[in-house]
Amino acid sequence: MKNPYLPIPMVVKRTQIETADRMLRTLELGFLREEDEKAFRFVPGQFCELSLFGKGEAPFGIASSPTEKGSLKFTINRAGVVTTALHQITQGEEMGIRGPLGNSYPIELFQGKNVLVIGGGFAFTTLRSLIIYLLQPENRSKLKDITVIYGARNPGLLLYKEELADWQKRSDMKLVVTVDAGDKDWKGKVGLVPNVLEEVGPASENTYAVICGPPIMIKFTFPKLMTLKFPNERIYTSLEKRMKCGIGKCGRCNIGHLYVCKDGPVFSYEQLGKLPKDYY
Amino acid sequence: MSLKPATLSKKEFVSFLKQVMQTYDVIAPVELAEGVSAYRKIESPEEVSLTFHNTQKSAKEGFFPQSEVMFRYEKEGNRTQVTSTEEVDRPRLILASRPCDIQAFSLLDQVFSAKEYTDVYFLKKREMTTIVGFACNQPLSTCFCTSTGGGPFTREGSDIFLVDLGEVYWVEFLTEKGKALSKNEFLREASEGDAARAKKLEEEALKRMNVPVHLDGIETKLEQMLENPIWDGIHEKCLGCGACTFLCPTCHCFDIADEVSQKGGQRVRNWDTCLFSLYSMETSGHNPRPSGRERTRQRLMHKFNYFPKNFQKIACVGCGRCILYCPVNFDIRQAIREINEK
Amino acid sequence: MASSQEMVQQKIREKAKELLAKKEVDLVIGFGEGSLPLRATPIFVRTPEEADRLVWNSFCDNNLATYIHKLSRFKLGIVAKGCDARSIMALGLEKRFQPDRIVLIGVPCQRMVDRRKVKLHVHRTGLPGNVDIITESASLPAHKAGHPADLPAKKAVKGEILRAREEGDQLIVEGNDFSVSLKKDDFLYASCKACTHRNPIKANVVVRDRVDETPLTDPYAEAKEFERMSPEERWNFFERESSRCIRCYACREACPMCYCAECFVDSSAPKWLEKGVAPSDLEFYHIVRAYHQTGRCTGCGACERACPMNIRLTYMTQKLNQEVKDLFDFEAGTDPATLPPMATYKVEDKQEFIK
Amino acid sequence: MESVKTNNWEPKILAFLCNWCSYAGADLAGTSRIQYPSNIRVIRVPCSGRVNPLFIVKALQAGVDGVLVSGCHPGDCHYLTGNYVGRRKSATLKQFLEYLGVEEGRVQFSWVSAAEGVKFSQVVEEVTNDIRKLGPAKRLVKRSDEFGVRS
Repeated sequence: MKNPYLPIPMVVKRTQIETADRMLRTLELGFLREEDEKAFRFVPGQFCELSLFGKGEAPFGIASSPTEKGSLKFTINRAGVVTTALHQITQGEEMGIRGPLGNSYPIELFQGKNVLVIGGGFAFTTLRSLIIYLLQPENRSKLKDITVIYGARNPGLLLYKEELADWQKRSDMKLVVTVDAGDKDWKGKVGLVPNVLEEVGPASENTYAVICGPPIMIKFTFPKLMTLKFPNERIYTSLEKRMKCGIGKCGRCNIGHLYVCKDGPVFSYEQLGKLPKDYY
Repeated sequence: MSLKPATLSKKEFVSFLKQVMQTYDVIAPVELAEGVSAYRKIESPEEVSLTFHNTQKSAKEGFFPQSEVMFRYEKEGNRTQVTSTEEVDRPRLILASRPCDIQAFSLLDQVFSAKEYTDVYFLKKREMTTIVGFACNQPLSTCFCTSTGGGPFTREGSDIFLVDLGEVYWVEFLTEKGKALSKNEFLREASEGDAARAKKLEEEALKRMNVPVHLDGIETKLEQMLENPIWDGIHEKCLGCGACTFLCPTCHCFDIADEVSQKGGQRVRNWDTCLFSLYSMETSGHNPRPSGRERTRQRLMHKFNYFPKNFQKIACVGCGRCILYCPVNFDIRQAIREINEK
Repeated sequence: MASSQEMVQQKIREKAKELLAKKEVDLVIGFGEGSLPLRATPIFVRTPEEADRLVWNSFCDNNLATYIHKLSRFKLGIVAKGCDARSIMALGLEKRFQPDRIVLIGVPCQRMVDRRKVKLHVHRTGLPGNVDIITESASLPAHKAGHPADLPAKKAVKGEILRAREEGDQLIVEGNDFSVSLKKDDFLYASCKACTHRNPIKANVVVRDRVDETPLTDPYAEAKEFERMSPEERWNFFERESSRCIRCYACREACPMCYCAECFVDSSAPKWLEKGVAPSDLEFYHIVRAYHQTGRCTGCGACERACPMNIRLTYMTQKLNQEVKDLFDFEAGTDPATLPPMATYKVEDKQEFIK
Repeated sequence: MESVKTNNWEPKILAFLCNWCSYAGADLAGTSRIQYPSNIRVIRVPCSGRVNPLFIVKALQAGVDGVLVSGCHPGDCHYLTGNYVGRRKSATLKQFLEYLGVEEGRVQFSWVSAAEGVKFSQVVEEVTNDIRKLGPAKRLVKRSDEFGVRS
């Protein structure tokens, strides 16, 4: 019997502060044991419990793509006890992870379709994983258009600036980055994600939409997707809930009879529509 | 091939148990204070007290203790040595668990062994444990196990089954695990008369279970009731303590926390309950279940709708503990009635 | 002939109807018929018609003031015994509600029956069919904690209590195979016996004549009894009682004075204690929970009554009440004008204990 | 085992010292080269009134053998009344802990001004001696291996 509560030992390979407010920090973790690395197979959208001995565990979406071998990336918003400690951990220190946990984005459904990715704030983590995965040549060839709309409150709060710059230059995808309020150096778009979506107006035919962001963004973006005639079964989102075990035992992350940790975190709006409105 | 039932004289109970304890760690009802009992690993047979209607804390503690170390860790420089505590080295025996609690074990099995992930802490104990069921000669008026698929003399799930016949216990061996105990030298062959007495007690006990609680179709009924105004009223007197859920044999929610000691520490899981606001509170301060209304609803929906959806059985075994010990007399039977009447 | 209690019940209903009909309150919190013998249950009455569900008997043992916190946005009518009224006044001093938004339907209290004492009395002779097997060959732990030693010792009845009713000063308790009449006074809560404020203070309306407030025991009887033990015995007692704690926090939730937005046990930073059942954590919880009531506890006993594990708690709070009375001449919830003692000071406060 | 330990045992005492008086008093004792036992570990607090009784109980649980709370003399509080309010907490907590069976002397209180380096050393001396007599704290102390039901 495998013990799903025992963390896999990892080492911090690199750390990076992502945002101007220093609240978001990306950890790049490497495996300490080769067998763990071999066994660790994941798909974008899955998450891990990051485990710090003496502090506890907290769940984070995997921000790196399965195509980026050798390490895993997690971006951590400093909020509570565990996340504060994760902001203090330094390169070379050891820690643990449990995972990969949960389901993933329905990548197999995307074959031959357009993909629209809408992200807001620091919920962009697993979307980074998804985008990089989809852009890998072998995967890219199976897809039609890729459109990414990403918004943050201000330019300083945008994540993954290197990747954004890279994607901006690519011809095989369309990236629209927007901020709620620009600053003197900001040359890009200013506007809220729902409005930018309307402006970009991607076709809903043959398109899957993946949307992750703060509840307020989701609340206003969803109706716009409706206006654009996206059917519920082709809109996916990733939910967040307080979690502990990550494997559907400890109870707290349920929405109706489903557990966000085990049956999610990715749900289609069709699924959510059938569940109790207990998730916001 | 089933073994013949035996009897055990109460005068020899202590000697019987001493012999059992040579092989097994025994977890048995212990009276913690007068009228208050719970299952504890015993050090001597004298600790056992079988004079309860039902214990306050349920026998689930035998597999799922209120606090349980999952692993210990020790830090040496940059390295951390982790030692899991999942292994169970000695066979265990849960003595005198009421049939309701035993029925609950089978529900907990579903959760902890659910296919994707196995909860080794629960399952290893479960595998290593022999269960001695204990018939309820005198079900209480708050008992409704016959409405939840059980009964005061239900043998299902027991490896051995005891009936209190007054001077002696009637002992049935139901499984291979149970038969291992049949060689205990203090067991005597049962007589026809003993069998008749056990049968009579069973009939009498069943007769006492005369107030059914209607649970047929409750899952479907609740399906449409998430936003029903019924929840505004049902929760109102609930104080939001965890007494009902902590005493409940089927409740199984837990929290995981690290406890630090000087050299290292341990990762521990502790029972938790959906009735605490902290249970679903997110770090941001946002709580998807902000008030007693949502939390009480969660408790009842989980028992009677969500759990059956996942495991085809309701998560209630009719033991009546939540009714007996609620500080404000929240009666789950009344809640069920109200739901049915909607 | 209607008993005095029935008349009280009638008056409570009338008053509740009137308050609701005139819309002077949005709801009345009172007691309804319990689903179990020896019990009443809190109910929330919103229409005059529903007011007939209100009952009054010697099982109305909850302190209803604890519901104020989640209902303070409404105009409330509250059926209040002496202790409930004290809690409400104490909460008023702590500004937990707008003074003009609570109407007290005061009930001078006849003292409440401790259902556990009644049950234990019945239980003590053992259950038919489940005859005690152990006590003959070995004895239970010498000191059986959990209940005061002042129970009537006579052997009475067996089995489960199915019905209970009051007749004057008697309590008629019945099961399938027994019916017994008990003297109510022998089965009262210790906190009720010690109570010196049975008449609700500052009630807007009082539904029965004043009762004589002479207590049946010393007002600090439990504390004094406890203090007769040696420090070692006292600690052992405390340790044993705390060890049964299951961290359900029924004591905290039942207490009207426990309303911190974040209780110290729930704080994660700093984490004052672990969430498990390690004995020292349980002891830590019980010391701080009780101590936090210093100068605020009204001695209602709600904490102890709520405990599903029968942990004795009021011997602790009673001691704190005694300290506060001795040192600061204060009794919580009896004086609407004086600040709680821990929120103020006097220059001449005792300080011999300070080096 | 216990007695062997007791031979080399030195009490660990946690002292909550008011920043404005006792802490400076301790400083003065130090700069004046007045000797006092090294058994105390100091936590500087803004006022003796800041000492939440919870801190004291927590300290005992964490395994200190004694606690000293020291603040300004009556009338000298930097915040005018903090020490008066603290005094009430101290009085009630001390009695309560002793009532529950915590040994008298485990938790002590003093007034020490910034000018009283000598008094500070005397207080620490006395408190240390008292606690040494009491022996290692056992009640309420969380053992590092403690878990579940204490047998």
